[in-house]
Formats: sequence, C-alpha cells, structure tokens
Amino acid sequence: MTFDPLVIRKDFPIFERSIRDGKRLVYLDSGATSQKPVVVIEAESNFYRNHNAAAHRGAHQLAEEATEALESAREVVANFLGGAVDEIVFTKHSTEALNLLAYSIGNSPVGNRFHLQAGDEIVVSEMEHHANLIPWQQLAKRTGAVLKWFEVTPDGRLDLSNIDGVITNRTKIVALTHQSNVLGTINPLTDLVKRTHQVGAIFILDACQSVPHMPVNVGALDIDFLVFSGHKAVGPTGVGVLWGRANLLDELPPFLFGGSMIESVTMTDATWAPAPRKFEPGVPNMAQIVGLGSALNYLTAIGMQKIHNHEIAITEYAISKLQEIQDLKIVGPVDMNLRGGAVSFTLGDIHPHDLGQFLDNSGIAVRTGHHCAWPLTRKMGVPATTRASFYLYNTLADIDVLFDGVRDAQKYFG
Amino acid sequence: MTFDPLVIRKDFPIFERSIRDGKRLVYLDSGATSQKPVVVIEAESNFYRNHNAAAHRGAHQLAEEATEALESAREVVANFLGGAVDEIVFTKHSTEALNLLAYSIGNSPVGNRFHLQAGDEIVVSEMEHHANLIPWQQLAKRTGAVLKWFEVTPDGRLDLSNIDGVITNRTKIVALTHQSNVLGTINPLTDLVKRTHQVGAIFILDACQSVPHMPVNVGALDIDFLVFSGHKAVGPTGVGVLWGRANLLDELPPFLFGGSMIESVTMTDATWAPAPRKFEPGVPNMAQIVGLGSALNYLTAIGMQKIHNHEIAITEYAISKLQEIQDLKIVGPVDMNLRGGAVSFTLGDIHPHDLGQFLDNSGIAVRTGHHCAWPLTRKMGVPATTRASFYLYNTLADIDVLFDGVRDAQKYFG
Amino acid sequence: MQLDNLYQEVILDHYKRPQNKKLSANYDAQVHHVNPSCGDEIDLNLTITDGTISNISWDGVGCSISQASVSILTDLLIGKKIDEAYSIFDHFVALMQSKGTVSGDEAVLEDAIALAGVSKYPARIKCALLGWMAFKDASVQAQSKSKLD
Amino acid sequence: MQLDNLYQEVILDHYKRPQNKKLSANYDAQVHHVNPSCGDEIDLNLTITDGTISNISWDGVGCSISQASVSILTDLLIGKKIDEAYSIFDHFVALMQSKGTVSGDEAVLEDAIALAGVSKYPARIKCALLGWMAFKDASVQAQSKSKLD
Ligand SMILES: Cc1ncc(COP(=O)(O)O)c(C=O)c1O
Ligand SMILES: Cc1ncc(COP(=O)(O)O)c(C=O)c1O
Repeated sequence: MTFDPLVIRKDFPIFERSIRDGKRLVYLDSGATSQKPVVVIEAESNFYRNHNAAAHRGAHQLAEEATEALESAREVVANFLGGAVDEIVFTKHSTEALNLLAYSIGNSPVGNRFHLQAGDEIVVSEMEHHANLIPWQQLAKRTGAVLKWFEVTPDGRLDLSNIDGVITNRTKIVALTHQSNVLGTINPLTDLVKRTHQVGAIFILDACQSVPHMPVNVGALDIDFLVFSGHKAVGPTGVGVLWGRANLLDELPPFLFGGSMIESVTMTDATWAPAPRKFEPGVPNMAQIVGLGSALNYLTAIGMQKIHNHEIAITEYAISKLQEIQDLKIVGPVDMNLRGGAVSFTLGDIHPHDLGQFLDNSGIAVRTGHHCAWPLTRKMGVPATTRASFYLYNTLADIDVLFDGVRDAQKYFG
Repeated sequence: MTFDPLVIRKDFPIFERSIRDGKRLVYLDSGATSQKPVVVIEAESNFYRNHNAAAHRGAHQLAEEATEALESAREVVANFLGGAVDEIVFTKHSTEALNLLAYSIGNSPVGNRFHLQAGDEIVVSEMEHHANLIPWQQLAKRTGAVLKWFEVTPDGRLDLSNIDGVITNRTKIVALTHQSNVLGTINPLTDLVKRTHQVGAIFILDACQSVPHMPVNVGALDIDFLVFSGHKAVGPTGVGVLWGRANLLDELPPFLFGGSMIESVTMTDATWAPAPRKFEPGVPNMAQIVGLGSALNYLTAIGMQKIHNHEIAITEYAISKLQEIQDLKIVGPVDMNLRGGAVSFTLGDIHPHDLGQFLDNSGIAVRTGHHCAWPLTRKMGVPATTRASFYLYNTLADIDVLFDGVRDAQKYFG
Repeated sequence: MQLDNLYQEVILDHYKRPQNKKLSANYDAQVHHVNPSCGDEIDLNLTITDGTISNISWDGVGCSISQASVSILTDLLIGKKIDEAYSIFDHFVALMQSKGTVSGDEAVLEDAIALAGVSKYPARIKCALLGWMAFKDASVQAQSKSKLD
Repeated sequence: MQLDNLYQEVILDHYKRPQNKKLSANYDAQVHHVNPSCGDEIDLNLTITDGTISNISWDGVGCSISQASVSILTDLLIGKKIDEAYSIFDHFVALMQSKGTVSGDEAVLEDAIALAGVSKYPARIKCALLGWMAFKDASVQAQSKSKLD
C-alpha cells in the first residue's frame, strides 16, 4: 500500500469541517492531541451500543463481551509495543501513568527494590514535559531523594558529555522523554539505558511523542517502564498506557485503591491481585480502551515506519521552508537525524500568541506558549515559541499554507 | 411529561440487541454500570468529529471550541449538584476521586487544615465499597491515623446508636456511602453531618449509587465533598466527578502533577493554579466530560424525582414478588423508606454464580459475588449474593421475568 | 437448553455429592485459595507418597462449577503418579482456555471432560480452575518439602 | 479581514509604543502577575495619593493584546479617583466576558473600547485582563498599606 496522506485524511471526519468562515483546516497541533479516524470513533460508540457492561464483574453475556473487548485491546497494545499482555496497565493518560510510578515508588516499603531514601537520586532532564518533571520533584521532596538532571545544549540536544557524572551509584530512577514535545529532538537512548542498568537503577521512558509517530519496541530499547497517551495516537481521550517489565510490576506496590484490584479485604487490611489488575481499580475506561485498541490497529495497518518516513519528509520540507523566512529562528536541532516532527520557532519580535492568532485566522492550528515545558523554554532563552507539529494526515501543501501564513503575519504585525 | 420506561428504552440502542440466542435483554445490573442513551454516545463522537483539540492549550478555533465544550459540561455538573462551577473537578471515576482525596490529604503539610497525624481518626462504615474503604486504610497506615467504622445492623442499616462514640474530637474525616451498592440502604445523613462538623471534621459522601438515581443537592446535605462516576449515570466510561467546597479545594494540596495544573515551574519547584485546574493535569478526558454533560442534561430533562419515584415503584414490586419465593432471603432492608433500587438476595443453597448464569441464559443480567464490599457480605453472614439493580429503563415486566427466572433456577438446581 | 452444556449431569452430581470434601488430619501441604472476583474459597490438603498422590482432601464454599471441579479432581488424581497428574493438569487447563474449540481427551480427563462447556463462559473458567490451581500449588509445596526432608 | 476586529489600530499602536513601560523607583505597591497558560509576565508599580491614582508604571513580556491592554490602562487610570478606576475596571471586565454581545461604553472606556474584539476569542481574554488584574491586586495592597500608615 502506498502512503497517501490525502487518502488518509478521508478517514478523519474533522477535515470535512472548515475554520473561521470557510477556511480549510490545516491542523498542525498533533503534538498536543491528534485527530481521530472514524474507525476509532465508531469503536467507542459500538461498545456502548452493543457490549456495554462492567468488565470483569459479572457472569452475564454483556459482561463477558465487555471483558473480551477490554482484554483484546490489551493484547493489541502489548503487540504494538512488543511487551507481554500482563505488562500493560491502562490509565487515563500518560500524566496519570507517570504519577502512578512516582506514587507507587513512594509507597514502597523498606526492603522493596523501589524503596527510596534520603540521598538516593532521581535523574530527569531539562527538556521534560511538566508531567515527567513535577511528579519526580514531589517524590524527591517526600522521600528526601535528590533530583538531578541532564542539561540541554544551545542547539536543543541532551548534553550527554558527562553521563557517568549525572547517573551515579546513588541513582535509583532515570526518567527521560523519548522525543521532546517542544524541540522535536529524539534522544539517543542506548548509552543512557546501559548506564542506568549498570548502576542498578530503572529507566522510565516518556514516549508520548514517539509511540504515535515511529516504531517503538520496549524489548529492543531494553527499558523498564514506558508511558504514552492514547489521544496523541489517533485514539480516544481519557486513556493512557503504562508498560512495565513483568517482574517490576510484580514488585511495585499499587497506586489507586478500590474494587477489582484486590485479592482479599477486611475492615483493616487488604491484599492485591496480580498485575495488571492491581493497578486498575474501579470500572475501567472501557470504551476508551477499546477505542485505543482500534487506533493502534489503524496505525499498524498503515505501518509505523511509513508514518515515520512521511513525517520526516514533511518536517524536512517545513524546516527548509521556514528557514527561508527572515527573523524566523528554529528552536531545536535542524539536523533531521536528530529529530521528529515537532518544530518550534520564534519570529523576530512578533509574540507567538499573536502569530498563532493570525495563523488561526487563516485556518492554521498551531500551539503557542511554553508547551508545558517551562524550564526548557527558559533555558532556550525565549519566553514562548510557536510550534507546528505533524502527523500522518498532514501534507506538503499544509506546510506551504503555514509558510505563507507566517510571511503574511510578518507583514501584518511588521 | 409522563414517565414511561418503554419510551425511555427507545433512547438506549443496546435494547435493540438480544441475548443468548434471541432472548430479550433484561438489564438488571445498572448498579455496576448503566446503559447509554444515543444522545450521550453522539455527544462523545460529535466532539471527536467536530471540535477535537487540546482544551485550555492553544489559541486556535478548535481549541477554543474544545475548551467551551469542556467548561459548559462543568457548568452542567455544577448545576446538577447545586455546587459552583469551580467546585467541580473531573476525574476518571469515583475511585480516582476518593483516592485523590486520600492522597491530597496525605500530602497536606503541618499547619494545613487537612494535615493528619498519629492518633487522628478516620471514620467509615462496614457497608463501604472497597473504593471508599481501602484508600482510607492506606492513608491511615501512612499517617498513623486510626481507622474506625460504623457497624451494620442485621437488617442492613448503619448502626447509629452511638454516633458520638464513633465520631469524636479526634475525628478528622468521615467518609460514608449515600446508598449501599449491595443492600440498597440509603443512609440518613443529617445527624452524621451535624456531628461531623461539630467535631471540626470533614464529611465526604460516596454518592455513586445516589446521584444517578435521585435528586442530590450538596448545599441541602451540607456536606464537604462528594464523588460519583459518570458511567453509572447514563454517562460515558472514563469520567468521574469530585465536588468540594471552594474553600476546602483551595486549601487541599494537589494530587496528580503535570501540565496545566501549574502557576509556575522551575527545575526544582512548582506552584499551583487555582482549583479546579490544580487537580486536573494533562489533556483532559474531554470527550467523556462532554458526554457526561449530555448525560446529566438527559436525566434532568426527564426529571430526577420522576426517575427516583419510578425506581421506588419497581423496587417495591420486586421485593414483594421475590419475597413470595421460598428460600429466597433479601439481604438488606425491606422497608421502602430506607432504601433505593438495588436488591441483593440469597436463594437457599443455590450459589449466586449458578443462579446468575441461569438467569443470563434467560437474557437477565444480574451481578453476583461480594460486589466489591467484601467486609459487608462477610458481616451479613453470606459468602456472596445475587443483586438486581434498577434504573429508569426498567419495567415491571422486567421484574416478572426475573421472578420466573429465579423460580426456574430453583427447579433446575433443586 | 444451551445451559445443559455447562451444567452436565456429572457436574450437578459432584456438586450435590462432593468427593473427599473433609480435610484430612495429616498432609504434606495445605493451601488456601480464593477467587477474589466472586469470593469462592477452598482449603486443600495433599499427601504424596513415593511420587504418588496418596491423598487429596478439601473443604470450601463456591458455585457448582468450582465445587464439582475440585471433587472431580480428587477422584481423578488420587493414586496417580505426580508426573501423570501434571500431564492431566495441563490437559485440563488447555481445555478450559480453548474457548470451546477443543473437545478434550476423555481417556485422559475422564469425568473432568464434563467441564468442557465451561470454556465457552470466560467468567466461569476461574471457577473451574480454582481447585486445580490449589492442587498445583500444594504439589509444589509438598515436593519442595520432601526434598528438604 | 475578521482579524482586524481583534487587532485594531489603537492596539497595535500601544503595542509598538507602550505607555508608562518603565518601572518607577517609588510606589505604594508592586505586584508580579503571570499568565501560566502562555508564560506572559508583568510587573506593575502603583502609587495612590489622597485617593487618586497618581502613578502606574510597568514592565513585562507578552503578546500585543496583553501589552496594549496594560498600556491603555495606564493612560486611562492615571489621575482617576480610585472609586472611578474601580468602576472602569468593572466595565472592562464585563466587556471582556461578554462574548461579543456588548459593545461597551466608549465614554467610560476610551481607548480600551478597542479591546472589545478580544471578547470573541476566549483564549485571549486572559491576555487582555493580565494588566488589569495586576492593577486590582496592587490597588488593594496599596490601600491596605495606607490604612496601616
Ligand atoms: C458505592 C460505590 N462506591 C464506589 C464505586 C466505584 O465506582 P467506580 O468503579 O466507577 O470508580 C461503586 C461502583 O462500583 C459504588 O457502587
Ligand atoms: C512529552 C510529553 N509528556 C507528557 C505529556 C502529557 O500527556 P497527557 O496530557 O496526555 O497526560 C505530553 C503531552 O502533553 C508530552 O508531549
């Protein structure tokens, strides 16, 4: 099957609507959230129309069907990531998945391999999204652990000149993003993971911006935990994924407490079901999980490598075009070997908010601000940036519209 | 508008399907999760088809529309409960909402009104769902607080003979269910809330089984926090609600950390946005929140009092019919003044699992087991029960089918 | 009736007249297993003599499927060599997980073949496996104990 | 172009030539406000003399709307009695929250009427209000300070 974004767009009903009095929607904000193909929308509504019941709770036919739908989706996710079925925990988004890890680690008693004590070290980086920064700040405060970080170079890469000085024998956790949601930088993981395991620490990957956009295999990466959000991967809102190595999920204490995650309960005490159940109390976000399964099947049918190639091509074109514009500065690497399809930039004195508003008036949706990575924008020496981010349904024509829009904005505010 | 469940059923597509080779679906498991009317299903898919974008993040038209959709739903929920807009926090389900409270309280520093120390007391009851029991067990373990509880009488009511002995000057939190998901008992709250406030404690209401079924007004109840789940109130899966008094939400520390809940962030520290934002990090479960708004509008249009009256009528009929059956024992009060529409029972030596399976074969969906309230079933002296639970779409004819089914099961297993 | 496929005569018989349902005073291993989703519980005692299962006894509460299944298990496994018991165990688990696609080997499973219908009711598979998992657990404990002796 | 409604001449003028954008050495109250969703920041100094706003000065970074809005505010409120300033404040906030249904009273709002278009862009309302909220905050601090003196 050849990859044709114009054909793919037909799967996404939102492209049938127009923006600001009849303009074509040029959606360049998939880094914030992706659009949804009709199969995903219908997977969710089909579940409600035909199979809705509380999964894992009840011996009636609807409950059986709901359970089957839920567990098939778990299998899809496991296959997509190259993990085992029982290694997949469903959350509401990656933010919850990262908080789950931080709280569960905080709940680990003395003797548990995850137990943290004063002086232990947690390593993040300056390019983390707030979701992979603040939970660790707070865990450090609660436990007396020390938060350390890799710095970011002026051209927007992780400064790895001193890996062994940052990840030390005191390090217990290394939590890093796979691809920066601001800079587009894809971080090279091999040496980082190796060093992490050398010192006996665990490696947590924030794969929010990579799993939707390129083939990611947890085995090949040799990491310990991974999180991503369904809504950025053409899936529904309200569902995220935590993958963890079976033996680690086994030892990790639970996070949220309630029904269906227990083995036995008395008024004063409780014991836990095996993972993944132990991390999934309550009636699950069933329709959303089913929708996510359908989303990953959709992406797989198209092919993750093809999607990645397409995005690389678009990004390369976008960067070369944007660089033609006077006063436009790309914030992040311009070498295509180092990056994926999120491009942030500044435009002389024109504030990103004004630029974004102007582009919106032409039907172009971009994101402006600090993109939930405030320490990073500060480090890059800008108060805010404008970000265009790409996905399988974007075309080179979208880039041309962006290019014209930016130049028109310069005239308007000039 | 007269209330007619046969007309209402037409709004729920699932009733068009059949069960086990052509049998009519008699859905008596709404206590676990409710079915969804087409307006709710379409509210979710419409959001994806027309307005999907990351709410509160971006100045483009889709993001504006998504924000508007989300915040209108918040207004609907606030009006439905009689609270203020900024007092509504969206979660993934009530289980998360209760854990949010327990963790946030656990995060409260010395000097904060929520701060717990060894010897402080937390009060629950023997009829709590695991979701309103285990989070408090765990909070007690973490802080050294003492977990106390109201017992349940043999006929399935809270034993309130010694309110002042259970709720004392050491009590900091009282967390109780409004209606038992097993017994159907509706707990009388007035004296409990009064006593709770008299000792300076906060009152948390698990309204999972009441908000979907009767008018509930947080002001009239004079409570401090309330939780419920959307999926039990004809809403989507994957969305729940925490309501809290504004001044209390203000003082309560946040729970999940990440994007959009912050005021300012550096590498080592962060400060928080005002409530409700401070409790809602990450890209929200937007489509589900919008669906919940539509669900509550649907219920409101029919009328919560009418829905309640209908359920009371059905329940009364069910109890009187079921009591005709030899060896059938209702577990819970039979006085209609004390209860709502969840009826648990045992049937001689026939195990609930077998009964449930037999009923399923006749198209009847009931729940069997301990219903995530294991200490309660133990207290009631039964290993498990069969539960039939009712909602607006159930009819007296459904009860007749149940009655026949139970009698046929007796013959089959007798 | 479709349901008769699930509730075969043999199952209802074992349910009404369970075999070896009285915990023995002596045993090499004793285990307690629970099915948390429905609250079914079982205690099971196991004795192994010279590599042969010389006794299994049990007590418990649960549905007809779980009760009949453990009763059938005791009839089937007492007197068997431990290796043979494991092979029967594997056959039985495979049958349960087959979603109705396998009919099972009656020569191996004997009365346990009557539980084949359970495999079409996913929520009940755990019921049928409760006693078998307890047996497996107990056998591992008994054997590691005998190694220590 | 529809956008011209939002970006009126007056706004772009104030943006390019902001008024009173240099923090004064003396003040009764100094505040720092932030718009966390976009990172815009403002410092604002306020002096009140005998119930009259005698000076407002500021510095900050932000979009044209937030910068123009505070610049217009200083022009409009310096020299006004504090009560009158509050009444203008209320008018302005009501205009912003009107979703375009109100056109505003030019006699009261003067140049600030040019910001009326913002009310149709919900995500920008906070930009327009940033300086105004800073002013309100500073005025409360300045007055409580003068009560203490
Ligand atoms: C009384 C009560 N509390 C809490 C819950 C938990 O609800 P959820 O699973 O939607 O979080 C339930 C339902 O399962 C319930 O009935
Ligand atoms: C790198 C990265 N991490 C974490 C997140 C948080 O994702 P969510 O809001 O879906 O939890 C995002 C997206 O906002 C992201 O880009």
